[in-house]
Amino acid sequence: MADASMLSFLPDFAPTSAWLVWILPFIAALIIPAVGKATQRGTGWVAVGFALMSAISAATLLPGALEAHEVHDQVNWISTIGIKAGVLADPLAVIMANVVGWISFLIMVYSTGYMKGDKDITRFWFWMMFFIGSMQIIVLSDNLLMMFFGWEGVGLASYALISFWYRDKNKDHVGVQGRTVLGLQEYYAPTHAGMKAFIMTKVGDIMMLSGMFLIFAFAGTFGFRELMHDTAWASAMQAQGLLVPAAVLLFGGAIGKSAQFPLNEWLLEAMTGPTAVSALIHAATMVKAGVFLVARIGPLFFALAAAGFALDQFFEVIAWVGGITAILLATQGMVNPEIKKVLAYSTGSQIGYMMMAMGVAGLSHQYVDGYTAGFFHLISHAMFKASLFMAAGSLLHVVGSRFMTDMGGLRKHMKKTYAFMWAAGLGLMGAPFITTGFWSKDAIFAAVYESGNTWAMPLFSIAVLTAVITTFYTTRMIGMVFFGDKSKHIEHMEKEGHHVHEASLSMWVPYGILAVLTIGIGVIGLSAEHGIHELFTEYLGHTFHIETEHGAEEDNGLPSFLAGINPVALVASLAAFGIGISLGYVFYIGRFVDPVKFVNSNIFFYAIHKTLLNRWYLNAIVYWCFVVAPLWLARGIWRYFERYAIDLGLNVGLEKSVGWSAKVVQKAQTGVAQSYLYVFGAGILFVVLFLFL
Amino acid sequence: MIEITSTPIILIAILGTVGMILPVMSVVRKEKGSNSFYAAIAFGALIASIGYVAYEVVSGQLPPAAVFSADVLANDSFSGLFAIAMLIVAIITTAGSFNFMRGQAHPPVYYSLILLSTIGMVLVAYSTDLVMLFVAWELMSIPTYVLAGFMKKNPSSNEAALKYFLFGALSSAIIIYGISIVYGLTGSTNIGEVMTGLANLDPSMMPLALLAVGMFIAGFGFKMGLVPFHMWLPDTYEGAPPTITALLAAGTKKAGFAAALRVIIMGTIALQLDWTFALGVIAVMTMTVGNIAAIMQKNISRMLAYSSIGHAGYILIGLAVAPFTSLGIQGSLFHVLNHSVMKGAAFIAIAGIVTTIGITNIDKLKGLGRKMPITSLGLVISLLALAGVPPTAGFWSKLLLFGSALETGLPAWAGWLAIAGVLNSALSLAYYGWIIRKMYFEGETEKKIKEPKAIIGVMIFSIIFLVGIGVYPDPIIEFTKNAVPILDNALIISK
Amino acid sequence: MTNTMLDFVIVSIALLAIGIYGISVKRNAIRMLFAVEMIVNAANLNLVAFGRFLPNSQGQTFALFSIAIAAAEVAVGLALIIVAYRMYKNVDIAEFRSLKG
Amino acid sequence: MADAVFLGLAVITIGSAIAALEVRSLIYGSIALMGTLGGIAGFFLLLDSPFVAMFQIAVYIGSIAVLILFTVMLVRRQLIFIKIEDKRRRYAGIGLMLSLMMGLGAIILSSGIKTVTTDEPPVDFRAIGADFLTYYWPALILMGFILAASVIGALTLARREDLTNDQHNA
Amino acid sequence: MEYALLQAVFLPLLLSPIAYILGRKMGPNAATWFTFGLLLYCTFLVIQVSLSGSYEEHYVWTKLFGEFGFRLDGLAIPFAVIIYVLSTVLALYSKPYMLHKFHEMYEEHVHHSHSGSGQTTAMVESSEMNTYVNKQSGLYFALYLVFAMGMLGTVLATNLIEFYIFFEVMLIPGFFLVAFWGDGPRRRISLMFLFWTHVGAVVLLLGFLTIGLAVGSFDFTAISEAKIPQDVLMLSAIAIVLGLAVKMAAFIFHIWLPYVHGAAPTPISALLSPAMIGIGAYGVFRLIIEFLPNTYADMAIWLHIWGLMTMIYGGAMALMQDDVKRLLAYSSVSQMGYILFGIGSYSTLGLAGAEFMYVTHGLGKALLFMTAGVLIVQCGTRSMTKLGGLAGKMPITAVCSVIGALTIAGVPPTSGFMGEWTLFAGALDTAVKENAASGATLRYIAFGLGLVATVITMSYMLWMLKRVFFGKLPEHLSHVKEASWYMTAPMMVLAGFTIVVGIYPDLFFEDIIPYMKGVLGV
Repeated sequence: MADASMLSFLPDFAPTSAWLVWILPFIAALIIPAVGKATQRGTGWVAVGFALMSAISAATLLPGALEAHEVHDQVNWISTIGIKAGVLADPLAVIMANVVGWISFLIMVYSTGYMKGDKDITRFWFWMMFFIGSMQIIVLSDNLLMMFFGWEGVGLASYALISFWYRDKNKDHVGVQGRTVLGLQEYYAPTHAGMKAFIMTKVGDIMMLSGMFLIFAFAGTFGFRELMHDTAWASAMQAQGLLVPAAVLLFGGAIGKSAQFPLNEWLLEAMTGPTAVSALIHAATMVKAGVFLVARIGPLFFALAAAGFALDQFFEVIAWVGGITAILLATQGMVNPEIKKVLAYSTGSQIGYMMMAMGVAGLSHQYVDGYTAGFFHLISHAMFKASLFMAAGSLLHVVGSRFMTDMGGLRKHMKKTYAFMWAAGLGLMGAPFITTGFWSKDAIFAAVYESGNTWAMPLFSIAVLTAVITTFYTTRMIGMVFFGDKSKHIEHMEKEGHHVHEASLSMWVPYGILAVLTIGIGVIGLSAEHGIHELFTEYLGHTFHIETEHGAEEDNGLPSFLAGINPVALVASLAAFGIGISLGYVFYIGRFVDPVKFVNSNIFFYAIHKTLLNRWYLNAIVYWCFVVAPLWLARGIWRYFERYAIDLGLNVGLEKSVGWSAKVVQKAQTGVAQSYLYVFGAGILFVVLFLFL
Repeated sequence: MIEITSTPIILIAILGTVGMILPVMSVVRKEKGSNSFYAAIAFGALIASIGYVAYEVVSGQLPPAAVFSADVLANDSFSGLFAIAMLIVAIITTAGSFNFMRGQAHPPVYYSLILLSTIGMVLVAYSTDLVMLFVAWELMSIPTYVLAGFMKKNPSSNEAALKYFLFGALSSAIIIYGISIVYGLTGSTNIGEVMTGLANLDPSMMPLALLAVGMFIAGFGFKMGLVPFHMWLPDTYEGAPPTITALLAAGTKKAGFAAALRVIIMGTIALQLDWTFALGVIAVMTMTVGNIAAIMQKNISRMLAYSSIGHAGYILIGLAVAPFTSLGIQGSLFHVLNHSVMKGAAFIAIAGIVTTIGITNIDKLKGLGRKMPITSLGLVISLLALAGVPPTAGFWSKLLLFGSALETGLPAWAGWLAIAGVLNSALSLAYYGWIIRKMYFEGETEKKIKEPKAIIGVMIFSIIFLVGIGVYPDPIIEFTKNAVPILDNALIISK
Repeated sequence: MTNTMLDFVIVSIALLAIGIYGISVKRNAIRMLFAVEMIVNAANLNLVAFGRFLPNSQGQTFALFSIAIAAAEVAVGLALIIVAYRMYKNVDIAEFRSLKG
Repeated sequence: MADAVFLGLAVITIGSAIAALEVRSLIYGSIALMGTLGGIAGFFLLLDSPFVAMFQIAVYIGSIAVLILFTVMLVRRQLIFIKIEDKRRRYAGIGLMLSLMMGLGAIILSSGIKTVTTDEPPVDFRAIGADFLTYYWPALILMGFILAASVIGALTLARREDLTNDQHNA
Repeated sequence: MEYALLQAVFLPLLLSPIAYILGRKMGPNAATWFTFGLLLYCTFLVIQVSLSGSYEEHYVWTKLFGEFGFRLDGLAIPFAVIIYVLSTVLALYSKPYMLHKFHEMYEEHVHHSHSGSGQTTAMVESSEMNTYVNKQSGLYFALYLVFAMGMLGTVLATNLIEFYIFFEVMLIPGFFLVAFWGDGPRRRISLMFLFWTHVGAVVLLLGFLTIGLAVGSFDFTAISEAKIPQDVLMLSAIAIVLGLAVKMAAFIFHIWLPYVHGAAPTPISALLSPAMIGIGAYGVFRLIIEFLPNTYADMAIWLHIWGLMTMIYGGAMALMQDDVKRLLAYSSVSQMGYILFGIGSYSTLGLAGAEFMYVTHGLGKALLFMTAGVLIVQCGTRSMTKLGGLAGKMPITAVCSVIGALTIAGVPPTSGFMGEWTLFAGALDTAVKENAASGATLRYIAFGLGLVATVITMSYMLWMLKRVFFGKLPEHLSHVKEASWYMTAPMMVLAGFTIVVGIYPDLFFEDIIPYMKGVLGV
């Protein structure tokens, strides 16, 4: 379908490569078990090879995509219902596919080192490839139903990988053993965590399904392009007042997958998986799927909003969910002792940013700005978060503990990791001007600030506050891990002869690359953002017929690539970075104030710290309401209704009552002939009289 | 006048002659223990009779059951059907007695009484005159009083016979009473004339007619085992020799239905009464009491006795809806035929069990499936057929019966008959299943023992009959359709 | 005829009721036989009475049949009672209750 | 209206019926039964059916009642005089009897039967013979079978096996 | 293919004595392979016939009750195919499981009868045991064939009475199979099974009779063309639905199911649970939706709500179970609720989804029961508290079990998802239409709660997997091995099948959707 202008003399291979992007990982997944039978080591190479091939075929789509070409190829699928499967490689999808493909590839390379020697390695590769393939389905599918296949595939893979170490050894748990919140232990085994992730995201999934079905009920199709093509369905839904609910429900899927409030709690326990998995989940696949969903359906709703449909509530929901999540998770990240969990909180919080951006994009009618900002942040976050996770994985690998309190002073031993972590960490903090994180976050600030909506200022303040906290906890993390003295744990290890050393080549290279990229692209970040902005402007305009107002940019009088910069946002962002890093420096790098003493110095701080450490009690409340209470209810029903009322009533009771009446009848049969004859005589009278009635 | 070659006369001739000759022969021969000899003669006579009837049925010489003739006996499909059913029962009983009577006293008398009683049973169905019917009824009953008490040394046999006799005597007196009233109202004893007489009855005489119907229900209901006239039945069935119980349960009981169909139904159709509701109530009571009482029984004969009370209730469904649909009587006839075979076979199986291992307690039937495989199989098939499990013959007749109660155009209560019937037959599975469970699922170490050949024969016959009809019921359904009496239009209640 | 049919029928009903009373109360088997005979006679009376008032001969014919049959029945009944008496040395029907339930 | 003869017969019949059931001695009871049967025979005569009346006397009083009497004689002496009865059953029986009488009586009284009278001449009893031999002949044959069966059956039952065996052996 | 369906139905019945004799004379192997081969041939017949779309056979039977026929149309094909495919693969699976069971029972039996008596030599005992096992396996496979045949006959019947007969015929072997080789108080439970389902069946029969007599014929063709008087309709429809609800184990009537499916020998559970009780759903489709469309329109909402209650209730009860098989049994209750829910949805998609649920439930639940069987054979227990961490010990079983669980939970790419989404999409479709028409929100609520039930489903499934296959491996299971190929190969076949169907549902939708459209007159 793409009219390849440059390569028109060649056969059109773009559709094929678009298909291949997601089919290749599945092929790999299929052959890996077979290979694993023969050689376990070989599976890694197969996986990495296929991941590379998939990434390459994604890359081949790039040239076309940068020209805003669109590849749309369909095959019959469920022809009886008129549903087709297809790939839709528009710029959005292609960029995403590349992000996913390449970052996954790097993570796969990293995994060859990280998972070396694990006896279940075949299974690991299988699921990793399954994971990537599913994610690519989400990215490239042209309709909601097929996307849902990938969607659940991702959930399934995350379930399998989070509980990868299914033997539930103590070292694979997360949380602190014995610590209870509201009477419930917050200490989770991998298998538990996997279940939790799968079921909690399932809640989001069913919301998404309801949204899909609502739209399907009116439109009769799941296809993104078909939905765009004829919007009569939207009018019909609006008339019934179902448009906003459907959109919000659809967004519910994103809430679940992206661990947004209120379905955020699974993300932390997901840290039980191997770190490579966490990296994949947080950087490239799972949680990004939610943002991608919003990015995928966003333009459709922008277009509808532009066409006069009242969708503000929908966008407000997105923005606010993003905002709340951003601050909620960021605050918790400040206090958690487990390195991966800190990163996980950070992920949720960052995703909140993206959601916020997408939401305000809809609110502001400056669709492209917010949209671009959110998506750009997705890309930059993918890079630095993958890098951070992999680095954290190296730390875990080396130190053998997930607690930051067990680390400390590692900067001398793991120089490369130290450096890369700083680089990526700066990206997360949004260090001014040199990191991608800065530019993308700044774009979000700008978009939020400029949205001109009632909610603009509250959201903006939340965003800035979150940025302060983000900087603080990132500094804290780096400070706790690399600065200060060696922890008792490390001293103990060294006594036993284990020396702390740098991670192996296959491990540090991938996160090195990503860390370098974070800085590298950061340097040209503004123009990169501008490029994406341009691309998306064209994309939205071309495909969705959304006219972008260029008012704000032209007023600045700055060069076009600087047009997106908003001074207020810039200042806020700089200030946030400054405040955050200084606080972090005081507590964790310079170590002028002992954080523990600081917290304990004041009942107020103590209470806050405890609340944050207890995850705002949200996790416990969720468990009480949705696990403990239903189970309790079910047990009650089981004990008193099923076993007594029904079982006793229907099975035993029926039996007994029949037996009882049998006894009565038998009693009447006394064996005395006179009685019988008496009954006979009475019977005559009875029958005769009965006939008269 | 009656032609000398009509079926009933031939049957009287064959069976009566043989029946009378047997005791004489015993006096002449003065031999002991030659049970098989007499049995064979009786058996031969019965086979000849059934052959004759079957020949007439198959060759289509019997007219469809129709208007009542002016004679005392009619020769139509209705009576043909009953004749076949009764003769099958008699044959089964005789065959079962080959072994059962071995070593017992007075075999010639025994067989002669069976033959005489058979004449009675058959002629009840052939009668079209109340006097004839009554005489045949008594000919059927009196020998069975003796037969029930035939085990003179056995107290329970005697007790059973006494109870049976008292009830029988009382009920025949009641029947005469009923007949006397009907006679008084119409001036005739011929059923055909009675019908017309009743149809044109002076309204002021209606209470008397109702009294007569009530008396008939009580009198014939005793034999059928309708509640509340059923109480003798379990005691007698338990106490009487099992072969005779087969005769009672499968044969005389069906004669009760033949009489009821001839007299109660036809008469009351003519009376245009709303009497069917009473029959419906009795039907429900009968099947419920029968099935419920059967559940806790320990003695297999007694259990089957209660089960046959239950079945009387099912058959009565067909009678209760008879004025509204011909399907009802068709179902009743079909079930009568099936029930004769199933119950007959079941009791003969028990006779076989009693003669070989002397057990009637259900709990002691453990492992019978291994001890006596063919007998057990026959018993199981009979029980399943009684429970109405497809594909056995019992299923189809129950189907017709319950179906008839659900036909459109029936009074509102008819549907409840079907519901009651269906629930009862589900309930009945519980105790049939209980026996099967004991025979097959428990006691796993028993060794096989020799089964009496005659009983094996009966079992094989019943299995073939029940399953064969179960698989391909059409001929019998058609036959029963023919056998449904076609009434004068004037007599049928307009729907 | 000076008597109406009703008179005979009423006697017959009374005899029937007495018979049923007898058969359902008396424990002596022979007395129960008495009661049965009363009912049969009540029926016979009915038959003959109806036959007279119709008038018709069939009533009488039937009454004759009925009498004969009653004789046969009584013979069998007495035989059974005698067998029972030999076994139990008793004719109390209420004592014969081994079959029940 | 009923005449005196009828009333007398009715009193004899009903009275002796009650006596037959209630008299202490079985022997007197049997004799009372004869009274009842005789009363019925009287009614038959009153109904212009002498043939049936004769038959009634011959068969019932002549054979059945005598048969019963002999049976009574056969049983042990104390059994003849013992009268054991359940009080409750007795009252229930009387209740049943009365309700039967009233119920059935009410039915009969409510019907048109009370107006039935006849002035026609009685049936010639030769018609009975004609009936027997023409219309009812199959029934007559069966009647024969019944009697035969009852005789065979009764004899077989009543026969004392031990005695016959002795005779055989002798 | 003349007589193809006649063969497919009656060959197993007629040849079941041969299976018995083979078992007795030549042992379980011969009987297994004979059964397998025979069923394979019959499955092949069914599939080949079904490829041609609609297909019918008719034979003369009775005048009153109509003719004896077989019909394979869009509705029957998925049922027929699943029934025979399951029967075929489970025949193989039966061998090791039943051998295990026979041995266990023999020990019990020997222990029982020889307790106290002198010692018998091992030689004698082993030969005795062989004859015992041969006998038992012959009987088992003979009954198995009849059971399979009864189920197929029911879905192919073209006549109400024929339907009923097959409906009952499958009961009897089922009863014996449970009674002979069940676990626990097997005789009592088998009687319970017989009693409940028989009660259901006879109530069904009442409905049949009412309809048939009102129409004057029991043939499906005649019924679908006839006009049935209104007063008869509702009554008979209620009777039919109640009768079938007992079979389907809908809420309140479900009480027999956990006992029976828990106690039945596992291959039979795997047939009973998905294939047999689902036939209740077939009945609703055929008898209510196709023949009594107006009544169906009236009662759809009640079925919808009943289905909803069943699915939530079954799921909640499944959460409470410790016994794997009982859990699966309750899960079946819940799944039948889904089907009922779909039936109540009153839309093409919903109905198609409901029927598709039969397919997927058939595959998924059979897989899970087979897993349970493997656990019983290999671990000797089915209490989940005594299990755990088995994934490493029996990877194939674990994988198949996970696939089965996902199928039940409706996770793509298993077939479960295809059933579920169509079902719910259809339900929502009707909800929207009804809301637009009358402002009713009941169906919205039902839809929402239905989705909640899917979460419950997922919870108990995952929890089961966690307790059985994941977590710490208990000491006493450290020597557990993977099951034999007889057991794992059929599981893999089914696992593959569910994924193929999940990815390419047109395999079945091709038949189902046109049929459902036709039925609803869309």
